[in-house]
Amino acid sequence: MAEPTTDTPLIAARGISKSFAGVEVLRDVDLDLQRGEIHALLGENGAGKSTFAKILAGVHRPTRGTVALNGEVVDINSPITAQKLGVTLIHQEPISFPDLTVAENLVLGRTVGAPLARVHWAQMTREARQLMDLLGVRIDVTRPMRGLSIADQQMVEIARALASDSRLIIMDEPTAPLTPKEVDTLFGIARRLRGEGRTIVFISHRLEEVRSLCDRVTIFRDGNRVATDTIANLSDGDIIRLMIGRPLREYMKKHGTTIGEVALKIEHLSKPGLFTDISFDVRKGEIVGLGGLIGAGRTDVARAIFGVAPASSGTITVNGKAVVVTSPSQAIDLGLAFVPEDRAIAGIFRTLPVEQNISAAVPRRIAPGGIIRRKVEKALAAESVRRLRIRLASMRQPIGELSGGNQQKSILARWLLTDPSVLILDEPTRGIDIGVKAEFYDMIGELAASGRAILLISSELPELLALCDRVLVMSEGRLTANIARADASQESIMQAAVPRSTVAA
Amino acid sequence: MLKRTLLAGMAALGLAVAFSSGALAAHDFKIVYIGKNTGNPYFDSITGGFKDACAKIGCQFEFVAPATAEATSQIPLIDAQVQKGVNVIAIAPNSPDAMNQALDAARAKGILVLAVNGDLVGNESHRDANILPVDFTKTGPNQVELMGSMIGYKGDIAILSATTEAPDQNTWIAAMKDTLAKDPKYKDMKLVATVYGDDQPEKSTTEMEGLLSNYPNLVGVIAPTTVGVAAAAQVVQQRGIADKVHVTGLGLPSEMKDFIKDGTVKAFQLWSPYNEGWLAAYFADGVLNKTIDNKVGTKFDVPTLGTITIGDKNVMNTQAELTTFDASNIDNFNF
Amino acid sequence: MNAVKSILLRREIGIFAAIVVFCAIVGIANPRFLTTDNFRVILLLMPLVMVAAMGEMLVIIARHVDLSVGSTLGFSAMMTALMFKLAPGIPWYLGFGVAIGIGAVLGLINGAMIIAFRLPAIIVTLGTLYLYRGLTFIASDARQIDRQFIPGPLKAMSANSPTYALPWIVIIAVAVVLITYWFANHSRLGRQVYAIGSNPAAAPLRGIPVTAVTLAVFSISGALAGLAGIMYASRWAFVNPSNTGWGFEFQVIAAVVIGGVSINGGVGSVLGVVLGVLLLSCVSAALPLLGIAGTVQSAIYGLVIIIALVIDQTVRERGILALASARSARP
Amino acid sequence: MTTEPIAPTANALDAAPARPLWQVIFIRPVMLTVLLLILEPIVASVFWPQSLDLQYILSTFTLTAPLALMALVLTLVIIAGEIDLSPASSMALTACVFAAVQQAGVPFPLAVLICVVLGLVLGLFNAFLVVFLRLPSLIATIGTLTFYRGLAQVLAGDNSIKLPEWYMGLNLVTILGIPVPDLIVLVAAILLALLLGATIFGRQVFQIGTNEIAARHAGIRTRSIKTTLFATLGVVSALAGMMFVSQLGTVRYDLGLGGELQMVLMAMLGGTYIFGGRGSILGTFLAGWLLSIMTNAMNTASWLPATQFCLLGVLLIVSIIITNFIYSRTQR
Repeated sequence: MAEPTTDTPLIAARGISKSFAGVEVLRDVDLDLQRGEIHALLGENGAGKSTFAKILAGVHRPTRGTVALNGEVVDINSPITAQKLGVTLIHQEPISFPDLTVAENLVLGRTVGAPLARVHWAQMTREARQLMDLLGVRIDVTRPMRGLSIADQQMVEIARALASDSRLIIMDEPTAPLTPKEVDTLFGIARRLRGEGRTIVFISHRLEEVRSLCDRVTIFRDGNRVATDTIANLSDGDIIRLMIGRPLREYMKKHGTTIGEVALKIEHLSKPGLFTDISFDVRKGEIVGLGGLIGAGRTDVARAIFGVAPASSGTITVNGKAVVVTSPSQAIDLGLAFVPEDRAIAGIFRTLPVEQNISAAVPRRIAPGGIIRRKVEKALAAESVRRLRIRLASMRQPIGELSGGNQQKSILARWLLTDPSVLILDEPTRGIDIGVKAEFYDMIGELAASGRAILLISSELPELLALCDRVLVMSEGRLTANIARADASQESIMQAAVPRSTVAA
Repeated sequence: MLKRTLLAGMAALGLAVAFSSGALAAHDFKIVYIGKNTGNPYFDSITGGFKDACAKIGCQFEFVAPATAEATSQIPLIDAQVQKGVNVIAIAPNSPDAMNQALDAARAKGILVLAVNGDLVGNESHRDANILPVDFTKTGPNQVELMGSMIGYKGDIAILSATTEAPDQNTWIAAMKDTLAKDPKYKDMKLVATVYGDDQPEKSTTEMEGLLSNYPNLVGVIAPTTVGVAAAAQVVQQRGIADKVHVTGLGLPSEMKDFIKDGTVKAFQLWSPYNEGWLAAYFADGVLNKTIDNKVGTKFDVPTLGTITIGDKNVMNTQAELTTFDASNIDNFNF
Repeated sequence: MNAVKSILLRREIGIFAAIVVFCAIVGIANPRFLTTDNFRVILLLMPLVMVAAMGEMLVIIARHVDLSVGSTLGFSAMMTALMFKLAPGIPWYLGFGVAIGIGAVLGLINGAMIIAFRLPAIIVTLGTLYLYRGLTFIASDARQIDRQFIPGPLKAMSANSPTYALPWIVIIAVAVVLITYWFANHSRLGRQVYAIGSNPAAAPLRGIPVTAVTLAVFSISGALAGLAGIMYASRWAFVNPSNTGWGFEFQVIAAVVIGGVSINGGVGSVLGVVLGVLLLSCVSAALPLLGIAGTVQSAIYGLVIIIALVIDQTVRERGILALASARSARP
Repeated sequence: MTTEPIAPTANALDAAPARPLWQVIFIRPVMLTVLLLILEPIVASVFWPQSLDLQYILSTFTLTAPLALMALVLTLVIIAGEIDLSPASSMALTACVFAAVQQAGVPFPLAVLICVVLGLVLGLFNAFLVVFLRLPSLIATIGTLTFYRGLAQVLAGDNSIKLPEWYMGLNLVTILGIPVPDLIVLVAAILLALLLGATIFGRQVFQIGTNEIAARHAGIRTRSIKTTLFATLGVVSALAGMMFVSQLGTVRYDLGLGGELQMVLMAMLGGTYIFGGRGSILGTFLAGWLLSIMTNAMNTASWLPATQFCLLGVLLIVSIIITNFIYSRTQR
């Protein structure tokens, strides 16, 4: 390849567009990445930054547009090619091979070596140890990955990226599960790599991190690149405005609601390895937020309450009567509803008609005596579609053909049909576009206003701050804070979210 | 009640077809032989007999067989042949009874049904006649005598048979036991075990190995089944104990040649499967043309075989004796 | 320290214990079971299953399964035998090349269809189980190839006459085991097989050439089945279109699963599979000595497969819990 | 089928346009079977006209009927995202027991009861392995496939067990000229089609097969439904066995040996999606007839049975490929 001159950027992306299932998630993104810079990608969930990163790493291929490396247009058609070109991606959720040792996970997939080349265990282990020492992590590299904490898996992930001497390292929210100490080490290394003239793309939600580490920021919104500038030139206000288009509060108006008696009461709920001694309550008409870092155990608590994965000890009280929930069907009968975090996995029946997706949780209403009454079902579904303004071409088209936002609306519709008294929403606005988000916030408000108790799990601090009457915070499986709306702030929540064990350290 | 409707139906059909079959041109009839399963070398030579006979007689012959010897596997083939309107179905039954209904249906259509090599033991009423290679009552004694001659009428012997069910094998084994018990000539020969190799080479081999370890003083093994005798011979050959343990039984020359040549097996016996086919074809021709009255006691002549007598239960055999194969004559046979 | 390894180790010790206990019981019932004589019998029962099981092990570790090994064995054996019959002059050792080659091709076809159309291996190989069997019939015109067409030296390879310390086919099996051990534990490709089975979704993101590895694994499985095919010709000195390799896949899968190879992929060791094969061979060698009819054999195989599956599941679940609770050291 | 849009017609970002009606109707895997069902007679009429006699077709289908009966229920199991390879074996086992106990003098009604209960037990054991121990059903039922037939062999050895004379010949009883076994399959098909299409149970079977986790979250009792399906298949295998032995008048452990392939084949040919969530009873029903008719043709043509093996194997793979292809195209 031509000898790169210093002024040609390492990466020059031009007109990158990407659509999934006919839904466009990236639109004509142009972006230059210079050698030896740490470049932050900011934006709300679903703004397209992760998709862009994955395109650079060869995980996705762009629908349109080109990527030039050192001024040469390259086709990054697979992760293998990406590695050959010196591009490494640290995934948001660390991926690993649970049955293989940590050391193996570090070297696996290195593109060097013939298929029958010998694996030098001793040498491999030695190198692995060195890397771990470098990162200041104490992990026995000869143990299998299975059972490592998310944080440790993330560190292995980072170590892997360092081991492969890549020219471009993309870190997709690497710090989410890390302790401040680990974050410092990571940043130290990142700076050193920059010193070596390597380029780092850093994706994060935490502005302070971005400020302390990055040289330049690019902000995505709604699949578009809305701004690229040196960090110094942008105030936090600017950044947030750029991220969400308009200042948050505007449309997140809180409906004045009267808060009634306790609808859901949790006492000393525990499940070994996931969460311990969780106690809180949610009142009628109240929106209680549940914040924390990824892997803090928030979703596990929700799953336990709803009976998907029942807790091993502790009591649950619904509308005043103590219950033992062992299955979702039972939870539904008790008047609970749960909109799960991952729509595709736990929510929709992708290939089935929208109407069947909406009516899924109310068999008795659509099929008294076991025989399905098509008219009743149609009516219910049509009503929901109208009420939640679900936009579709036909009630009978597979829900998979709908946009993320409308899929999520359909799931919400499913639960509203059960007329729940307690509604648990797990990251309800993840990966849906900004306009629909606004609608969701309004709906959640209305639901509370109609006297339902709502438990809102969210990683988006602004969301929690704007919507919730109270914010609970979990960290490493424990409840670490219960903050009233008045005292809730991004800082107070983060403070509680960061693992205790390490604050001392 | 059910049965009655069935019978009535068959009677009607029977009449109808009786005429047509009566009206068919002298020797130009279709005969099909349904073997136990494909890939079974034994049937190649029976088929040979059918072919040659039909060539002489002028009838058309076809051989079909299912892929596996599973009990019901021959039924669709029978149905299909009936549907094609063959005149004679000769079959080596995979089960003594599973085919009854299909065969009845065939006979109701005026088709002549012959069991060739192996009979529908206990269900003789479902076929017109049974053609066997030899007089099976003699097989047992002949085998014992051959064994005796090899081991000097002295020592422990065992039997390695096919499946526990196989009707012919069982008649022979019974006869062997009987002979050993009654005839003083064999008083020093002791039958210590009878095992079954399911006509699977692997199983037969492990059973043979089992015999050898269980009965150290074993001097002879009779395997009245082609698969078994080959397996037994191979074990003896590989252990190099041919001088100590003598193997004989009913085998195919093509499979046993090597063992005879290297002395692993001194001699074994078999009838001529070829003649079975030959006889069956001529018998069928005779019956269809009313020259043979298919009744017990009827005598008729068949080229090269001489006079054949229809015995009890319409069973007949080629009137030949078992052939004994040894180094002197093995090369003259190619089946 | 290394929990998964130790679990597996415990697992292998378990199988070994099972073998010892079994042999002891049978030995008491019939002392002749413990003679060197009978040891040879067991030894000669193992090679074919052993060789094929090594291939099946890799396939299952990669979170697939190959039901067509029996038919692959049959087809390659038949083609080799046909070659010997039609071209008697041909050097006998060429048979190995032919059998292995044909096997590899059949395996490759399995892999190709699984990859190309993203089909579950079990259905594809269920189809080819019948397809390859059918081709065997057609190729041989449904005729058995008799022993006089099998070259003498080839037959001699499985002769266990006292003049041989160990029959050749046993030595071949041992060699295959050793090579497989090296391949699975010390070759790059081998480790990639484990990786794919351990987390198929992550494999491509890690730059593991999933397609190539999968094709390789199925080709190896096929090739080894082919090798087992010519070993069959050597052992039984005939090849029959319907008998040869019929139902063989159940023995092989049984051996592998008993050996502690996880059907959920990623876990499994050569040692375990070797013990699995040994256990099965002891069982089938014991039956005649105990005067038990051969008809119980398939029932025993089926039962053993189920038990092994259940153990595998429970052991793994307990193992994961143990690991999950054993959190790694943090500063 | 398609209702007029309720919401203002969606733009690209909200939802892809619905598929045109003709596609919904015609572009579906079962069409492969229909096509073959139309083609076969045409081809046969040229080469093997004898195979086209209606009486012959009806009477030979009685041999396929037991497998077809089980295949119909198997279809539900596959739609629910599982599979069961053991029914043919449990049919053999239950049938052997059925005959054995009657020979031992057990009165007929009791024998039927024993047989059905045994079938239920065998089905529940599969459910235990798959639903509660969470073993992959493909492998688990390969185990029970071997085990159940093995038990039959232990019970009956190589001997065939006779049934009472009067019990024989169900296939010779005809209603409107159609043999009873064929009618049984027809009726079963209609009932199951209704169950699958018109009841909430059928709906939930589809939902489980499409996305089990989502189904569980939606309060659908996935485990009990799957257990029901396996149990039903067990019972039906017992019934199929009783039907089959009435035609044979005798039973041996190898009854329906290798039938699992044909059953899976019927389901696949009928357009049931191997990964669950899609499929139809009609498809399996038609595929059953198609197989029977094709086998007839090949038998009357005296084709080497091996060629039939090849055809079955190829058909299986081809039908899956086509099914997968169509579904991957019609679902976005």
